[in-house]
Amino acid sequence: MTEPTAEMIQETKLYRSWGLSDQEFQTIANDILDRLPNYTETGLFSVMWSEHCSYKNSKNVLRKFSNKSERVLAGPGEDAGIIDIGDNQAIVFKAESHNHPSAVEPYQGAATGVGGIIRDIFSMGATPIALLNSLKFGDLDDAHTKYLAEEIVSGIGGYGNCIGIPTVGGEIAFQARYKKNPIVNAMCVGLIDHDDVKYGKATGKDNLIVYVGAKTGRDGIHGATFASDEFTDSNNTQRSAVQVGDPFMEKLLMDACIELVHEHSDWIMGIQDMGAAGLVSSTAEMASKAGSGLILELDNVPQRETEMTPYEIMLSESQERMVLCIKPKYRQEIIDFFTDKMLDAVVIGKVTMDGKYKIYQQGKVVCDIPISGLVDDAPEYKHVGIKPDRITDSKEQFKPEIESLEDTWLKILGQPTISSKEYFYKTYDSQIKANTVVKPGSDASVVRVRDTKKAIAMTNDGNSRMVYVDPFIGGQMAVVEAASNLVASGAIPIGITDCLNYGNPEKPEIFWEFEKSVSGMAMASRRLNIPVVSGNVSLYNEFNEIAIYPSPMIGMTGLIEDIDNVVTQGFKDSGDLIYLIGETRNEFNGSEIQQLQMHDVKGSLNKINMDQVESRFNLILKIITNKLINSCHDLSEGGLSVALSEAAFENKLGFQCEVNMPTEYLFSETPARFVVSVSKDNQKEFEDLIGNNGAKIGFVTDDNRMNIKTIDTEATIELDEAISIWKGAISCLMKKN
Amino acid sequence: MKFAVIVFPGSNCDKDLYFAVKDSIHAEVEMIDYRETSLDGFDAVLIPGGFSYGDYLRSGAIAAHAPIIKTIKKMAILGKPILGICNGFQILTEIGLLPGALMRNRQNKFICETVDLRVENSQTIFTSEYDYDEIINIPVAHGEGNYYCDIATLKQINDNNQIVFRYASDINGSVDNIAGIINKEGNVLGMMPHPERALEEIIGSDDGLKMFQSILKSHMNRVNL
Amino acid sequence: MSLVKVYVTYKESILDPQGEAIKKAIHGMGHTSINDVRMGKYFELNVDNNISDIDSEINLICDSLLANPNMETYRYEILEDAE
Amino acid sequence: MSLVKVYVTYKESILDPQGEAIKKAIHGMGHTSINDVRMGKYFELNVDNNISDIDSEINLICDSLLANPNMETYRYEILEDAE
Ligand SMILES: Nc1ncnc2c1ncn2[C@@H]1O[C@H](COP(=O)(O)OP(=O)(O)O)[C@@H](O)[C@H]1O
Ligand SMILES: [Mg+2]
Repeated sequence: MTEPTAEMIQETKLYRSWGLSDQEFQTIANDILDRLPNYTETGLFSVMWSEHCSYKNSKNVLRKFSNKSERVLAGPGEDAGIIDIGDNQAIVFKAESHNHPSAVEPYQGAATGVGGIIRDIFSMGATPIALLNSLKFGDLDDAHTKYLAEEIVSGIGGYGNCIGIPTVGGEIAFQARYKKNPIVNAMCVGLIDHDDVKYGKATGKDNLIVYVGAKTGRDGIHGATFASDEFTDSNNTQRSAVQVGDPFMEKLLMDACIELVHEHSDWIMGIQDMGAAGLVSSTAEMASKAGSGLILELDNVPQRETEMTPYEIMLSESQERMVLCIKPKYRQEIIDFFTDKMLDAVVIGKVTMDGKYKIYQQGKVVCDIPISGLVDDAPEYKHVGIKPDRITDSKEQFKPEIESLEDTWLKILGQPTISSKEYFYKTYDSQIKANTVVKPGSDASVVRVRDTKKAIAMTNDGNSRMVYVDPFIGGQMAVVEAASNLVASGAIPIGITDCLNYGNPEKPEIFWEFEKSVSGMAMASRRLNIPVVSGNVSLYNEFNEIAIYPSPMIGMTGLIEDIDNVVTQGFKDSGDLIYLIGETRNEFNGSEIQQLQMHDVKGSLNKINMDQVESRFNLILKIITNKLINSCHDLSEGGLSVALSEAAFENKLGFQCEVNMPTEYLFSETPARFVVSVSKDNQKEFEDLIGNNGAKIGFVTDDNRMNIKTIDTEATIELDEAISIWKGAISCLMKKN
Repeated sequence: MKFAVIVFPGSNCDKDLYFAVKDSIHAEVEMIDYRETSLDGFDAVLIPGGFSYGDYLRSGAIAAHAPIIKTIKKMAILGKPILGICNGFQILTEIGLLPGALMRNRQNKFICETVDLRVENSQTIFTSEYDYDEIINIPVAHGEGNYYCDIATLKQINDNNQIVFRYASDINGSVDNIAGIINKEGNVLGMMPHPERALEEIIGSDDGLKMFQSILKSHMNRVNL
Repeated sequence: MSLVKVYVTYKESILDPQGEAIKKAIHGMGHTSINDVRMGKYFELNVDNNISDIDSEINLICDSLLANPNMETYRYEILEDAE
Repeated sequence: MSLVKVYVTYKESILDPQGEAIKKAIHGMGHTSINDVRMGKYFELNVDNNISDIDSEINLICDSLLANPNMETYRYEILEDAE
């Protein structure tokens, strides 16, 4: 095949099918190059200027986030954000979406998503210590959805288990809009000493560019553009962007890179993973950060297939590959170092000072463009949002109908979004490395830092129903809910990574959802002093023009200074007193019970009093550090009825409670509330501390019953029955034909 | 007493096992590369869990051809204690030091949870500190832990008291709920559960401690003879 | 009763990590005349004879379940009246 | 160059968990005339022609690596001079 000439590209507007607009093409030709780009160059611009790489549609909105705090060592712009945890140690974390690939090939799509996010962490020199994931599927009554769920979960487990990083937590939700466009977000957390941090920079004239890892094939070409495209029934042909993950290769690569950074830091100037848009994005960004230029020799790039064109080599998204910038005098040492670890390392280029990106194949120049044009001159679009019709200002709340509290309670416990996710997370190795203190199943997952008293708590959260009914407050709630999870486990929230999953931003209503919810998240995170240090945007999540719910995912990390203070959600001893902290209000819009009874969510949300939220978090942390409570659980979907039940399930202890509120309030989803249990010995001290911020509502029992009395009714359900409904719901749906 | 932890490409519980020996019984321990051919000076061999060679093809199948394997077999003949955990157990069956094979879990899924194990034989050098019939709490994490052997082999290992651990209830379809077996000579133990992940209450259980203590104690007894 | 044998392999251009690892192991064992190894899946399906259009049914099952057309190809053979 | 195709399956007497899972999925899709599914592995090896006794070499590779005789059986076919 001969490639079209520059003129033909201009004439046939071939670039359009790669996602470049006429305007963008003209900018490249007239302003950046002063000539027409050739085939390869057009390809490079089209991926580097895709939404996935350039954030051209979202940059403007992302500026709302604050990325500063006294702990932040590195924020957005690097592979991952870095946050100080004291003692010269830091955590490095980031989340990434792999929605589109997972829709097409669920096992490999999810697996390579995990592989990609792990590379982002170890490319900074950090040792990955935990993985989390946030999954959103269609309703489980559909065979294709079950297939997607089953395969996506096994892909995540398959990769994480093999590479040996514990998968310690996450979230899973179900909603019809995700049926053909599942959400697959993976997060990785790593640990590093301050001095070991490595940045992805290609600095210093004549330093060498080294390629390490798997060979390059034609897989995933234009994956980045693909991720910025929407699905329809008819564009199945786009689907060549499937990559197969090789976790074994990644394990070798990870161990080698970490050892290199630890033992031979002086050999290398920079290190970067090859993610979306493969070789071009990694090398161009390394040069851009250093303000340097690059010469690449494509003949040296290890290739798995024959006769690959420069376009294919540069754009391939073959997995498990890294780029290093090294000092020439260590060339042989580095090659030998990797060979010993069963990995190929090859010099493919060198650093220049002219700011040019020059690529050669068989002695011919195939690309000669300014790096800045490719990386920094990508356009930025400011879209204007329009409020969707469904958004209302009316303060009217949905009113649940509860004929039998027993029935409603059990029904809620059996809803897939509420019920135990054990069916899925049991297939993840959550304990490898023997550091997992709190495993999946509590509010936050907790991993200790070996040889210290410290532990890191982490969670993934984002209730997209709330964001759908009210993007701004829903966005705030996502941050508040994630922080509540951490606080409930005894951790001080210290940082956020996010995945922002939305529909097509060129549609004004979608853009409005995007902008408003980011504003809400930014406001809450600023207010609570939890900086956003990394993240990822996934737009165009639509199928046949129907967008998913706006689905931001907050990945939050927290620090526990003393591991002895870790608290879990389950009641511990019969006789302990139960308190509800925080006021419950008439708030049912966007709730589980609204979904259950209306089969839809609507209405607006009440304003959140952030001062109150903040002081409540401080209070909880104080009662935990003063060792006054035996358990703590935050209230989220399903409200008090679900929180009490989950606290009961962990150690099979029942309760007897009486609340001074109407029955339906048991299902209210007012944010930032907590259920705690306190032993009688601590009652006085505890009550003095909480003052009127909470109230005693009952006590823990061991008679296999859960009993609640409200101002209008009383209900008792058998603990065993409730557990079996809650635990069995998902497996039952998955197994049903 | 000096332990060797064998590291294959793709082993991923090697460090856990290393720390386990160091922190629980404070014995000497070294990581040994799969390309080594000598284990001189070592008193015991530990084969860790993980995914050697990605577990591609079949778990343990490719590791069975690594250079260190010949040496491990020699150590077995010399009567040195050899403990294979999870992938280590799979490798021990692949190289024929233990009978049977480990198939995909019956439910066709990876499974990670802390399970009840019954100690069926407390007279081995690996389990002397446990009581017979004791129930212990140990994590499992495997996709191919479904122990299989034919009827004749099953009878043999039963008759010789070679079944050391059983799951208290069926978790993966293993024949007779077998979780761990020992060779006839009593020095090679393979088990799917991970005692090295059960050494501290803070991470869920310390029921694995006695295993490492048993190995040390048996060694001391032999040395002192 | 018919026996249907289905063979599923990755498309040529797709990475086959298992095949690579097996090849290396085979070379390590000294069999260097084996140049290339690809690994695939093999299925045996027992099918009732009352089925009307066996080919279309098998194709459907392959396309939607046994193989992912985005990265795999398959072929099958039908042995009629296998025991 | 010869192409060797190797098929590895569980022994008859052994329950095949993957085959079972696939059978359930097939039934779930409504194809109830599929009675039984077994899943195995399929390998394609490219072999140099300079090899002296191809059968004994392939048998050796199968016995010691590709199949585990405790639970699996294998068979193979040789296609000579496959390009
Ligand atoms: N995809 C997943 N992977 C691992 N663990 C999960 C996953 N989804 C949910 N979990 C675990 O299940 C528990 C309940 O999750 P969730 O209902 O989202 O909690 P919360 O409402 O407190 O945020 C948590 O411990 C969480 O980590
Ligand atoms: Mg919670």
